[in-house]
Amino acid sequence: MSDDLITLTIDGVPVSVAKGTLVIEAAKQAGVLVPHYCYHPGLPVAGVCRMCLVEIEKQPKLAVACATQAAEGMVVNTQSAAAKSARTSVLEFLLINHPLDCPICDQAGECELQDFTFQEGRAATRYSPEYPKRFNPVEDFGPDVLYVPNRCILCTRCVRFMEDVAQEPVLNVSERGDRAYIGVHPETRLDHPWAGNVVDLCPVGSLLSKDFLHKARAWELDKSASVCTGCSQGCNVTLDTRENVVVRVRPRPNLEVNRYFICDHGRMNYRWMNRGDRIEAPLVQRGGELHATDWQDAFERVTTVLRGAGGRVVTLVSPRASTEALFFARELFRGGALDWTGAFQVVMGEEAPLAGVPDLALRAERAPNGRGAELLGYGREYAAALAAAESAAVVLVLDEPDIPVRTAGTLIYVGTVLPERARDAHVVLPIANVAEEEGSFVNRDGRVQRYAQAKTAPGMARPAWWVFSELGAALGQGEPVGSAAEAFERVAQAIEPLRGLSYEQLGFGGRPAAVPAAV
Amino acid sequence: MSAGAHSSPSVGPEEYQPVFTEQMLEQLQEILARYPTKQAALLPALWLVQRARGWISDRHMAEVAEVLGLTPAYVKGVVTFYTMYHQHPVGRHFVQVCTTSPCNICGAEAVVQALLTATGAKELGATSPDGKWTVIEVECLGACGFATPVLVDDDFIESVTPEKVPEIVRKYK
Amino acid sequence: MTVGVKVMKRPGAKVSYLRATLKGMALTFSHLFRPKVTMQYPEEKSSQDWTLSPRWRGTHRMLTDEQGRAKCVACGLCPQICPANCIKLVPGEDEHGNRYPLIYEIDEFRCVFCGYCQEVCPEEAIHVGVHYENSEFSRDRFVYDLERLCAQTHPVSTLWDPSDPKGE
Amino acid sequence: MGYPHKPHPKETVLLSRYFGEADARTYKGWVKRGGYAALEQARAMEPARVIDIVKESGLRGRGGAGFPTGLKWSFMPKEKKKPHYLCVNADESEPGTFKDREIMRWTPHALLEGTAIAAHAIQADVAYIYIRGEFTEPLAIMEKALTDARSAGVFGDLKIHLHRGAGAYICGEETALMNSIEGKRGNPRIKPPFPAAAGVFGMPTTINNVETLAAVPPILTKGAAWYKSLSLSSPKSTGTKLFSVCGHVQQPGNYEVTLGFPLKDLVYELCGGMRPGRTLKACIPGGSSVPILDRAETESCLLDYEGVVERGSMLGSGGVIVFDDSADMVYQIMRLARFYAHESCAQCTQCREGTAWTTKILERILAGQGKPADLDLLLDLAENMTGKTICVLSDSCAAPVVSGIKKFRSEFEEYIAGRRQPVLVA
Repeated sequence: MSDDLITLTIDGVPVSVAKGTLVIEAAKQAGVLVPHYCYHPGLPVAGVCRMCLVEIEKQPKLAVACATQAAEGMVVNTQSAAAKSARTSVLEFLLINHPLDCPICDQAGECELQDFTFQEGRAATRYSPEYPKRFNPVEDFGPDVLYVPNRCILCTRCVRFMEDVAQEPVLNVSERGDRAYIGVHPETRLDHPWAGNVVDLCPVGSLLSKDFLHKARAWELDKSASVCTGCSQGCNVTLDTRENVVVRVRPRPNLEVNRYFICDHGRMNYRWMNRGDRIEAPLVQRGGELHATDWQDAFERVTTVLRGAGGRVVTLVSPRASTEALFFARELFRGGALDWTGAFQVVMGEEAPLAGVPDLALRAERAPNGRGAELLGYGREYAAALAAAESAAVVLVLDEPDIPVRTAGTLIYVGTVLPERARDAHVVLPIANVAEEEGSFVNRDGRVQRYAQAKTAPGMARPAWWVFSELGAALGQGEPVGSAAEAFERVAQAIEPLRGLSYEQLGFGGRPAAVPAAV
Repeated sequence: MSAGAHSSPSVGPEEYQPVFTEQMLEQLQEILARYPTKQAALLPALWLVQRARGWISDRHMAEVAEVLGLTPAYVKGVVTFYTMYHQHPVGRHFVQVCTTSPCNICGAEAVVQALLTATGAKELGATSPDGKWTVIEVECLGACGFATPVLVDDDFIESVTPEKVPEIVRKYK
Repeated sequence: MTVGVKVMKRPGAKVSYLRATLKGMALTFSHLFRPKVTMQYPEEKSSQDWTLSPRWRGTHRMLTDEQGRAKCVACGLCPQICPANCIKLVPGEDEHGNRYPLIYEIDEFRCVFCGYCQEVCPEEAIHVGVHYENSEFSRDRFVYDLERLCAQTHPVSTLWDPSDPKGE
Repeated sequence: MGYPHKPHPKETVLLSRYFGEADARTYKGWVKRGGYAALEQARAMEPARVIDIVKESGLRGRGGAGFPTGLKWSFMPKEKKKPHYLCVNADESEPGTFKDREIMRWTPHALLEGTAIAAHAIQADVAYIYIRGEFTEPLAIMEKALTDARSAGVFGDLKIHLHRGAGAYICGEETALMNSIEGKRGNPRIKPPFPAAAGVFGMPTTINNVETLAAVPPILTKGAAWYKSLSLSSPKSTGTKLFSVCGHVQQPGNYEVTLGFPLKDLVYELCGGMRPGRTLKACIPGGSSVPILDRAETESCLLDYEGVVERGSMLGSGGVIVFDDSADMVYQIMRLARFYAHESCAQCTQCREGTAWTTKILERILAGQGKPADLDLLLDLAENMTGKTICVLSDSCAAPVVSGIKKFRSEFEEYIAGRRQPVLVA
C-alpha cells in the first residue's frame, strides 16, 4: 500500500483513502451517505449546516464529517445515538422555519430536506403552531432563477458557487440570526451564464428554475444520461423526460469534463428535441412531390442512385450528428472512383468560461461533434463544398435544415425536419435526434462520450447510423449494424485514434481518444 | 429588525452624488494603505459613507463596491450584517439605548420610554416628526456598570436615568 | 335394459284443490300484515334502518375554497398513487404565481374507488363521495373534469378506518 | 462608580492603577509613569525569550477562554516565511463586561505597549486593534494615543492600526474578528486551520484580548516570578484581573483583584453589597454566556479559572452580573436569550434557529401561556445547541437557560401555572 493512503473505519467498514480526504467523502467510499446540506464536492467547505455530525472515537465532541480530514486509524460512527440525535435536532431546527408546502414545491421528490427528514427526522415538530414562521416574499433573482426565501435553509451553496466558482459574487447572505436570507443587490441580477447551477445546487426548493417551474413532479421524470449539444465542450448531462417530452437538462457529474456544472445555454438547449414538425416517414419524389413510403422502397431508391453515381459526390453533415452516423455516411462513398467531399459547418457564438473551473467554458464553437467530424475526414471548407455541390452527381445532406444547397445532381436529404430547400430532394429519410438515439460524440479535447436514448423517435424515424449502415449493406458493403454498440465497434476498428476503445469501456464517463486536443 | 426590508429606498440616479470625491478618496487611500487587500477597507469605507450621508443606500453600496473592486451584493451582505450601518435614513440624532440584561435590571426600559416621550419619536426605530430623533434599543453597549448607557450619535452618555433624559434631549436640540 | 319408472297413483276425479288453494291464499294474505322491508327507491333513498356504509366510496368531488376555486394545488400525488391510473393532471400557474390544476380529470369508469387519492391529498381537496347514482346517457360523460368535480354537491366520505371503525 | 476612584484596600491595582488620571492618557504622562520601558526591554530580547517569560508568568487570556498566552504565542511559526499579524480583540461586547473599555479610556498606552511587545514576540509586522463600533470614546482616545506614540517613534517598524467594528457581538470571536478585519461578514470560521497557521489574510495570526496585552508590560518589568506570585488559590491562575461588576450592587464598576479572590468579598465589600433591604439572589460570574450561580454558590466561589468551574460556571471575561431578590430571573434569561438570537451570525443551524426558538418559548412563558412541557423542551433545545456549532455562541445562549431552569425552576413554573402576573403580551 502506498504511503499516501490511510485506513480508517466508518460504521465498521474499513476504507483506505488518500491523505487529506474528508470524512464525508471517505464515508461515501464505505457506502455510507452522511446526511448533509451545505457540503458539496464542487464547492469550498463551509461547515455551517451542522447536519453531517458524526461521532469519532476519542474525540470529545461530535465532528462535522464535511470539515474533518480522515486520519489513520480513525473510527467513525455515523449511526451512534449521539450523532443521530444531533442530526434529528438539526432537522427539527431547519423545519421550524421551513414551510411544509411540498405539494407545490418543485423540489418535492428530489429534496434533501424531505429525504433526510423521512430518514431520520422527528415525526412531529415541537415548534408551536402559534409561533409565526419566517416569511419573505418570493424574489426574482435573474433570467431563470426564482428565490423562495421561506424554504431557504441557508446552506449558502448558491452564495459559494457564485463567489468561488463563478467568481462573480452577486448573491450574499443578508441580515443575520433567524432573519437571514439570501440577498442580491437591487441593481444587479443573477444573470451570469452559469447561474443556473445554483438551482441544481440548492438542496431544497428555495432556488427554482423559472423554465421548469410547475412543469413536472420529480417522480414523474425519466432520466437518461446524455451529452450536451450546446457546444464543443461536451458537458455530461441528464435529460429528464416526462411522457416522452424532454422537460429539463441537468448536469451529470464528470470530473474530467464539467465537474458538477453546465452553463445556462446548455441547460436551455433542449426545446428543439421536442419539435412537433418532424419527418415521420421516408419520402420519395414522385410527380414533383414528396410522397411517404416505407424504408424498403426508400432504400431501393437511394441505392439505385448511388450505384449509378460517378464523379463528384458531396456530403454535407451536421456537427451535431453522432460519430457513428458520420462514419457510416462516409463509408457509403468509400472505394470506387468517386470524388468524395465531406464538409461541416460550425455555428459560432460567445465564449463564456466558468472562472473557478479550469478548462470549462461555454465554447464559441457550438458543435458537439465537430472534432468527431474532423477525425472522420470531414472538412471545414464549407463554402467550397457548397460550390462543389452545384455540379456534383450526388449530394447527401445530413440534418442541416438551414443550408443553402443547390445542385444539378441528385439530392438525398437525411434529417429530422424537412426544410423548404429539401422539397425537391430525390429521397428524404427521417432520422432520430440526439434525445431519441444512442451514439457518441468526440468533444474538443478528443474525449469520446456516449449518450443514451431519452425518448422515442416519432413515426418511422430511426437513428442515422442505422439508416446509413442499412444503405451500406444494401450496396454490398457488409452486414448492417443492429445497435449503437456494434456501430461504435465498427468505427473504432476503422479509425486510428479510436482504436481499442469499446462502447462498454466508454461507460457514461467517456474516454479520451488518442488525438491531440483542439487548440 | 424588519425581515422584509430587502431593498432600501434608493436615491434616483439623477440626484445621486458620489461620496468618494477628491477629499474622500484621499481618506480612502489612507485607509487602503493599512491593509494588504482592498476588501479589508470595506468597513472603514462604509463608515466614511455613513458619516458623509447619514445612512448607506443601495446606491452608496454600489459605489463603495466599485471603488473597492467588490460587487454591490457583497457589500450589501456586509452592511446588513453589522447593525450600526443604517440602511434607511435616520433622524439627525440617532439614539441607541442599551436594554440588555444588566441594564435592564437597572431600569433601562424606563429610560427608553422617557427618551421616546422626550424626543417625540413615539416608536422604537421611527423618526420623530421633526426629523430630529430616532431612538432604538440595542443589545449591550459595553458599559454595564454605568447603567443605563445611551449613545447619542457619537457621544457616549453613562448612567442615564429617566430623570436625566429631558436635559439630554434639550442639549441636542 | 329396461328403465324402472315410478308410476304415481293419482286420486282421480274426487280430489279437490280448494283446500290447498285456500292455504296458499292465507299465507299470501298474511303477508299483508307483516312489516314492510322493501325500501321505495327512488322515491325513498334512505331510512332509519338503512344508510350508506361508512366504508362507501362513490364518485369524486373536488372541494373548493371560499372563492369557489378548487383547493387542488396540482401536487401530483393522486395521479401517482392511483392504482387504476385514472387521474389526469396538468399543472399550471395562475396570475398570482400559485400552482393550480390546468387540467384535472378522473375517469370514473376506470376508477376502482380505493380512496387513495383522498387519503394522499395534502390539501384535502379531492374526496370520494357518499353518492351512488351515476347514470349518464353517454360513456364520455364519465370522465369528470375539474368543473364537474367542483360542481358536485353530494356529501363526501371521511374515509373509514378499520382500526378506528367509529371514526374517533 | 465614577473616576477618579480610590482603589479599595483589597484591590491589587496593576492595570487600573492610573484609571481616572487624565495625564496617563498622554504619551508624555505615560512615559513619566514608567511607560514604554518594558517595550524597550523586550526589544532587546530575542522574541523566544519574551514568549518564555510570558509563559513562565502563567498569564492566561483574559478574553474568556483563559488560554495560556505564552503558549498561544509559541504556536506562531518560529521561522518567518510569511507576514505575521497580531490582532487585538477590543470588541468587548459580552453583556456584563466593560473592563477593556476602561483600559482603553484611561491607559491607552498600556495597551499599545503590550501590543508592541506581543508583536515583537510573535514577529508580527502589523497589528490591528479591533475596537467595537459602539466604543466611540475609547476609539478617539486610542486614535490620539496611537498618533502620539507613533510620532514619538516607539513602534519602530511595527505598524499598528485601529479597526472600528460596526455592531456585531460575534466579532469578539477570534475568527469572526479576522473576517471582519478582512472586510467580510463577521462569521466565525471553521477550525482548523487555526489562526496561528492561517489567520487574518490567510497569514499566521495571534489574537489577544486587551486586558491580556495590557498585563504584559508589568510582567516584563517586574519579572515572571513576581507575576506568578500574584495568586491566592490555584497556581494555574496567576496575576490580577479586572472584574466588571454590574447589576444590583451599590457600587458597580471595575475592580482589580488578584486571581483567587473570593467572589463574596468582591460583591459585598468592594462593591458595597446589595441595595438596602435586598439580598443576593443570583450572580453570573463571567459575562452573560456562562452559567448562573445561585446565592450559595456565589458566596463560596473563588475568582480564578478553576474556582469558578468548581462552582459550575466559568470565569469567562470577568463580567460579574449581580441579581438581587427583586430580579425576575425568567425575564432576565429571556433578555439574554434575545440578545443571542439578535447576535447569531446565521451560519450554523442550531444557533440561527435555536436561539430564536428559545427566545420565543421564554417570551411565551412570560406571557403566561407557557406549557409544563416547555421547560423540558428548553432543556432539550439547549442540549442540542451545545457543542455542535462552529463557535460557542449557541452554547452561550444555552448556558444561562440550563442553569436558570435548574436553579430557579420554581419561577418558571409560577409563570406556567399562572401564579405570576404575565409581564409580556403574547
